[in-house]
Amino acid sequence: MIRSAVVSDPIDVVALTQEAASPSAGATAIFLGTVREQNEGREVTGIEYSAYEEMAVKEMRSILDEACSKFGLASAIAVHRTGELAIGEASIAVVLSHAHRGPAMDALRYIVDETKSRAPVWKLEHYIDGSREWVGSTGARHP
Amino acid sequence: MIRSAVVSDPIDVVALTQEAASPSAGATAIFLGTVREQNEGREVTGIEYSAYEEMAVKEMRSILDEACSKFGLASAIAVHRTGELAIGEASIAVVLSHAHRGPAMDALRYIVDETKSRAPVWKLEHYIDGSREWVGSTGARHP
Amino acid sequence: MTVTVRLFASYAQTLGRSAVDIETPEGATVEDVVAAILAMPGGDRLPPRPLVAVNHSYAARGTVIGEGDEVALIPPVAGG
Amino acid sequence: MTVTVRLFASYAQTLGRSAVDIETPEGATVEDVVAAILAMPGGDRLPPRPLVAVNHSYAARGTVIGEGDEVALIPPVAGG
Repeated sequence: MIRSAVVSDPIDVVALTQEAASPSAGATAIFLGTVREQNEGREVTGIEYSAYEEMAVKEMRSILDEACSKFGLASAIAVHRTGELAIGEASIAVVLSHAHRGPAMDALRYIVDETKSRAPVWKLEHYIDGSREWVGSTGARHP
Repeated sequence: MIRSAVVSDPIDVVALTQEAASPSAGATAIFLGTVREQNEGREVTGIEYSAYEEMAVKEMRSILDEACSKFGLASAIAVHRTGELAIGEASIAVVLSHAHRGPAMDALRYIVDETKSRAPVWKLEHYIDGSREWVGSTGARHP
Repeated sequence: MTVTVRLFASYAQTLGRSAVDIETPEGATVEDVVAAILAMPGGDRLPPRPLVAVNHSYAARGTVIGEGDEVALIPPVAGG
Repeated sequence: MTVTVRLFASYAQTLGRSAVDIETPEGATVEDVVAAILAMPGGDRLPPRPLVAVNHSYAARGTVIGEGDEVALIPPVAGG
């Protein structure tokens, strides 16, 4: 099972974990990105995520395929959520399974890092003083 | 929240994830060890886990404390299950949260690897031909 | 030909819209499309070399745009 | 003094029990306790240098065992 998605509803980690389960897997590794109450010293009240959905799904799928060929995964699922998220809510979930723990955790890192730097998703942070700001990396690695 | 446990009931990953949640955390990393249908070429029907419980709890707690001081975790929970497990069931869960994703995944690997090599837990694999065998590492790193 | 360029996040906010139509000659490249957008009113508030996607993949600056291609400017990403 | 040594997993199976009582002089070390167990009937089927825990922590071979300490032989671990 290899699947990427952009969703607007809360991410159901249990369902994803069941979806990624495999009798050949000895290891399941999961990453959840959650909204923090603070960023670079400013108090955050929530984050509005937006995405170029078709491209985000495609780019995340490419990353999962890359991870499968690098690490030999039994399954890999990446889901990014968009919309208004409150503190503690999950914006991204990566769930994968592998026969062995080492490559499972290697693959988790690969998928999370690549998704953060390549998936066309943006966040508008809302601060306690009512201001809002786009947060972003330079994305300098791309052509 | 720092907690280690040895349990006989199935591991509830959702409850552990909620327990590890923190408003200061931007990343939650989870590892589940699951029973594989095969090990070293032999078809496995299930695994019976046993533990030196008091010591396993203490050793896992030491490992979590080490990870907290190395990586600065918001929370960390490690639970090992004992008893008869079927294919696909989780024998171990490590759930932790951290402000940032990099150290969250570093800490996950540290805790999982150390638990595997130090926690006094044993597995008796059951094979399809009815035979059983103790599976183990040499544990050569200990005094 | 007319190329529709999709805009997102801070770029959409900067230009006050989620897409712009650009008139380009046949054989126009990503570079040409970017230059046309930067020359629009407000375009000077975009970075000089924004990332561009063509048909949902990151595209090099020399990539030739064809009729019907989906082009988008991609602000610095911040997923996860 | 009497030291009770707990046995687990393959070691418990090898010796057919989950604990053995060993008589040792005051000042006996982990090494001495291990030697006593290896000298028991069936002890030759244990590895020559098994890991030992004292009071729920791995212990070096020179560690002195005190009255009431909980001692255990630890087979190769295989958690997770």
